[in-house]
Amino acid sequence: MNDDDFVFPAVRGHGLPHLISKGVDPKYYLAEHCGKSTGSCGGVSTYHNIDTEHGFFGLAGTLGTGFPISVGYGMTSKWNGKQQVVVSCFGDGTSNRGTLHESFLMAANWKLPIVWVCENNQLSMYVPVKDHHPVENIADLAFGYGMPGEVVDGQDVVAVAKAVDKAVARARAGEGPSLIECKTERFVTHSIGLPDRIDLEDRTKDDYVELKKRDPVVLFQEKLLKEGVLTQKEMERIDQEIAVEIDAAEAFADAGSPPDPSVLDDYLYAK
Amino acid sequence: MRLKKEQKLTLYRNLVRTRAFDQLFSRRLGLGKLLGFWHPAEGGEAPGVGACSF
Amino acid sequence: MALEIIMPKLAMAMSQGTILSWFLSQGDYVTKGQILLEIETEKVNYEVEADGSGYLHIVVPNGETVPVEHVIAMLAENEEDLASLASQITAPAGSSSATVLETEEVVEEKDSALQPLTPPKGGRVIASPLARRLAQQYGVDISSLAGTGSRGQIVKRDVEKARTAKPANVLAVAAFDGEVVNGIRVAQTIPLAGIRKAIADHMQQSLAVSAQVSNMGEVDMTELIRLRKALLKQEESLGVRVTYTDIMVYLMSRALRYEPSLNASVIGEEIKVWKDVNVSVAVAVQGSGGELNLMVPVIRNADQMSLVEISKCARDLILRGREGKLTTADMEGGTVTLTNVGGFLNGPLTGTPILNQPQSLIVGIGAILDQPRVINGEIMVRPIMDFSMTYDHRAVEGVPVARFYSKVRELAENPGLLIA
Amino acid sequence: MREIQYHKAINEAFIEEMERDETVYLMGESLRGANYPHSEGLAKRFGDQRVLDTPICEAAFCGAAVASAMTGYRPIVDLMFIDFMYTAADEILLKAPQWRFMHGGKVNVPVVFMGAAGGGMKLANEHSQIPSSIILHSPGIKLAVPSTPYDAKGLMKTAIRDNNPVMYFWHKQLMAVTGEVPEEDYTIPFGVADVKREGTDVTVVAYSYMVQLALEVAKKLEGEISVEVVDPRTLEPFDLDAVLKSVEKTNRLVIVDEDTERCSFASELAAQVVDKGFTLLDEPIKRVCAGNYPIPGGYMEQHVLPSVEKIEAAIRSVAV
Repeated sequence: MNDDDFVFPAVRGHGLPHLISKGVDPKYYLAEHCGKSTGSCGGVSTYHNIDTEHGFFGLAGTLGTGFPISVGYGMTSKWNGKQQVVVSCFGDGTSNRGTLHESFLMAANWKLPIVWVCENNQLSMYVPVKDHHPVENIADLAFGYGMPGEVVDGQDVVAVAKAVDKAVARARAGEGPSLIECKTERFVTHSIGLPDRIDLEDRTKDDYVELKKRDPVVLFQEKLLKEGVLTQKEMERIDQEIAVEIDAAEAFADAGSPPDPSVLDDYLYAK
Repeated sequence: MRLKKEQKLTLYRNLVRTRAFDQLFSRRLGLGKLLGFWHPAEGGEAPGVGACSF
Repeated sequence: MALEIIMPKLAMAMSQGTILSWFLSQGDYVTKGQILLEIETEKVNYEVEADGSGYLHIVVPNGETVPVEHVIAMLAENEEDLASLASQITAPAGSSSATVLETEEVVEEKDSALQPLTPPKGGRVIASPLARRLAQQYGVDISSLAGTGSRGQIVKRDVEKARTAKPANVLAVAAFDGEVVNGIRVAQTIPLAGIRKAIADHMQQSLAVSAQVSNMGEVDMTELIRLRKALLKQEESLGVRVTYTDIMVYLMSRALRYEPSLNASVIGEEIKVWKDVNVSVAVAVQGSGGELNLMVPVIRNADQMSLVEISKCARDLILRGREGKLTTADMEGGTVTLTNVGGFLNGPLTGTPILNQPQSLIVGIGAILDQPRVINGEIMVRPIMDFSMTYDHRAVEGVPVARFYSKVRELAENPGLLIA
Repeated sequence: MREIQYHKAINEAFIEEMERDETVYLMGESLRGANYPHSEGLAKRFGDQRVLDTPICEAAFCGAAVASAMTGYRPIVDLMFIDFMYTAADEILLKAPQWRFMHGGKVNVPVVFMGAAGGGMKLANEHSQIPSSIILHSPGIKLAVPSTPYDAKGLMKTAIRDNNPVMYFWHKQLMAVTGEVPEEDYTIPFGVADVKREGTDVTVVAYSYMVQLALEVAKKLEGEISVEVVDPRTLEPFDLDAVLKSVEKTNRLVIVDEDTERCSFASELAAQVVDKGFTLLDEPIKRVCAGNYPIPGGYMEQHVLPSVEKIEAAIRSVAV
């Protein structure tokens, strides 16, 4: 994807996987989440985030906000000749929203360059996917709107990358939207401080052992080590690099202070 | 689409950075050093990283 | 200097308030606008805000009831002031500085003499916000108006009507179109006629015909204050509230027995020493145009009257004086005069009262004020009242006046002698 | 000066602004076929990309408009009947007004939402509302409420040029009303009231179609009660000074608001005047609003909506 391609992230990790990969610096989001004026939204939002240079025009806490917004991004990229593509990601829970259907309809109807990516971790808070979706694959929705739909292994980052790359090319060629469903997992509780429960039962240690067998980071690490793409030393260097970045991000966030209340008037209306 | 070595390392770095930052936010919320809620991505990073790395 | 926080006077009728609960504690730093405490009055609970910042020194704790304007807390500028405040043995409320002791009574008399009719008892005055603002602006008393608004409320036109009926004494802000005399704007013109003229002539004439000499003295009122307090307790049975003017009329009438020569007048070529002791009491009365006029009704044969009789007679005369119902008979036959300007004072003031012709003696009494005095070699705080006298040296000698003055002091300091 | 109809004035505003700025476009249901005359001829003149007929997906196309506005375009979303805005409440009341604020002012959302508002045509509850209070209760979106062709054109041009979300109510009863509209380009600034009729006894604040009713009553009471009619033209931003200036003269205020009375704009204005203009008042402030009912159809509507009789009664009650 290019810098100016649009992305609307899924809610888990508040979009960190998508935004870090798209080049957005996470330290500003840490500062924002700490209420500091140095935060990406000036410290007035607790959890919103924005970086227009990287095609990221913000996210919202209302699940399903991304569908209509992505239609808007698609309309813009269809008109302004920059051939931007929109990657719009959402979880299996969010796919329940009515706005999905209205947006899939408009996108397909107007052949908008949107790649809908459903990250199906099979859990909507405590509700297993079989209790909130009638069929096995959410990707089947695609056929109703005349767009290609595909299921991929969401724990295999390469498989996802390849599928999305194909869909992006399709969209950029003006052939309209596609839907990719990634079967993935949620290793921890829905929200820090809540029990990690499925329906009525809390997940047990054994459940975690089973889950961790398909840890995407470990799977990919072993694969790259086996292929010789990655060496132990390279791995440690990367980890060390990241540790430094984490400390710098924390220092940046902690150094900031809350904004001056006068910003509320600056931000409410544009001149 | 054949991934070149450099692209694979990019995917790997993004995966590990995501995991590290996601755990940082989780840890800080537990310590009361983060406002609001935190919905961890742990275990589900690959779709986002895969979709937005290239 | 610490900032005083007082018991606010919230409603007209509020005389005291109870401290419900302090929201802060001794020594807390308070910022302007912060809510300090909640008080309870007859009608309402009310939160009192700090109108300044500083360190809180609580004077009146929770649960206590104190009169309005009573100091309930202080805001010290800094910790040292706070410490000094806290260490001071808080003197009984209101007696530490040289405050005007007991003048409430004197003031009260002034009240009765001058206060305009208090608003009619009964319900609140219902007026629109606009009417209230204009009434205040024009100086119109809305409590006497009838409302013609949709809900019976007093409205703008009611105030405007009341305003035009009364001569407009609103200060003209724009160019002054009124009268200007030798460059000075005239506020009001009062003809030197009628009662005003009579008083003016009398004063001038008095100085012209008599040899007036004035002496300034004072009386220690400690005993008389105690006496009066006792009499006030008996107000029901006595049927009247005795004032200091009444007591001084009584005292003067008794003192004159010892110095009858003062009770005299020069008539033509003769000095008439009067048998009757008729005390004229000077009363300031509000005229129709708002000006103050001097009326001097007479208490006849005060020396034969008891204190209560004098008091009742004085009340009657003053009331009728205020209502303009004094007859000429009420005003005639005075042999000596007493004038009391104490009620208008908040400090010592001696003066040279002008004789009330053809009388030869006039006594002027002032405010009763705490003053330091040497008593048996020791400095004591004593309630002192100014006592000025003017006499007509044509008819009266200085020595008898001095003896009269000493007798008045002696009787004042030992009221018991009055009944001995 | 020429006289044109209210909806034609809106149509002219679209043409002028779409000529002036090619990022301006119209989106809504049945705009090309022109369900309403104000979108007539636009498709033929400006082509497919600037007059879009959408599926019946208000949430989607209102949300899309927010994103489109953030990324370089200036959409005008025609909801047809403003009553349908509830199907896109999240997008219209939360997302559009709050996106800029919640993202630190880093992006603007120049979008105009519009729709037919107001009753009086026996169309019942879902085609007769004028939900001004709900819009006013969502800080971050402005609200224009024109009562004449001249105001309709001037306010629509300003709305399109404004870099913030604007809600624009046009009243069904005013569609065919004619009025003077100059040929040359003009705009009307938001937040500037217009005294539609001078008077000295009672101030009547009214907006949209209610201005016409207020003027009718004022004319009827001429010679008996001198009524001043103040038309705020926009409710956010609101020209409170103009109201206070008028009340300072008359000392009496009647507010006519076709929205439901409870928590209405009229109630908000009354509170503001009592706070800021307390000592100007000789009489209680009267509100003439729609009763606290759904707007009925059939012949029952007149019992709920404001009427000239109710306005006259309110004026008389304070002009005692």
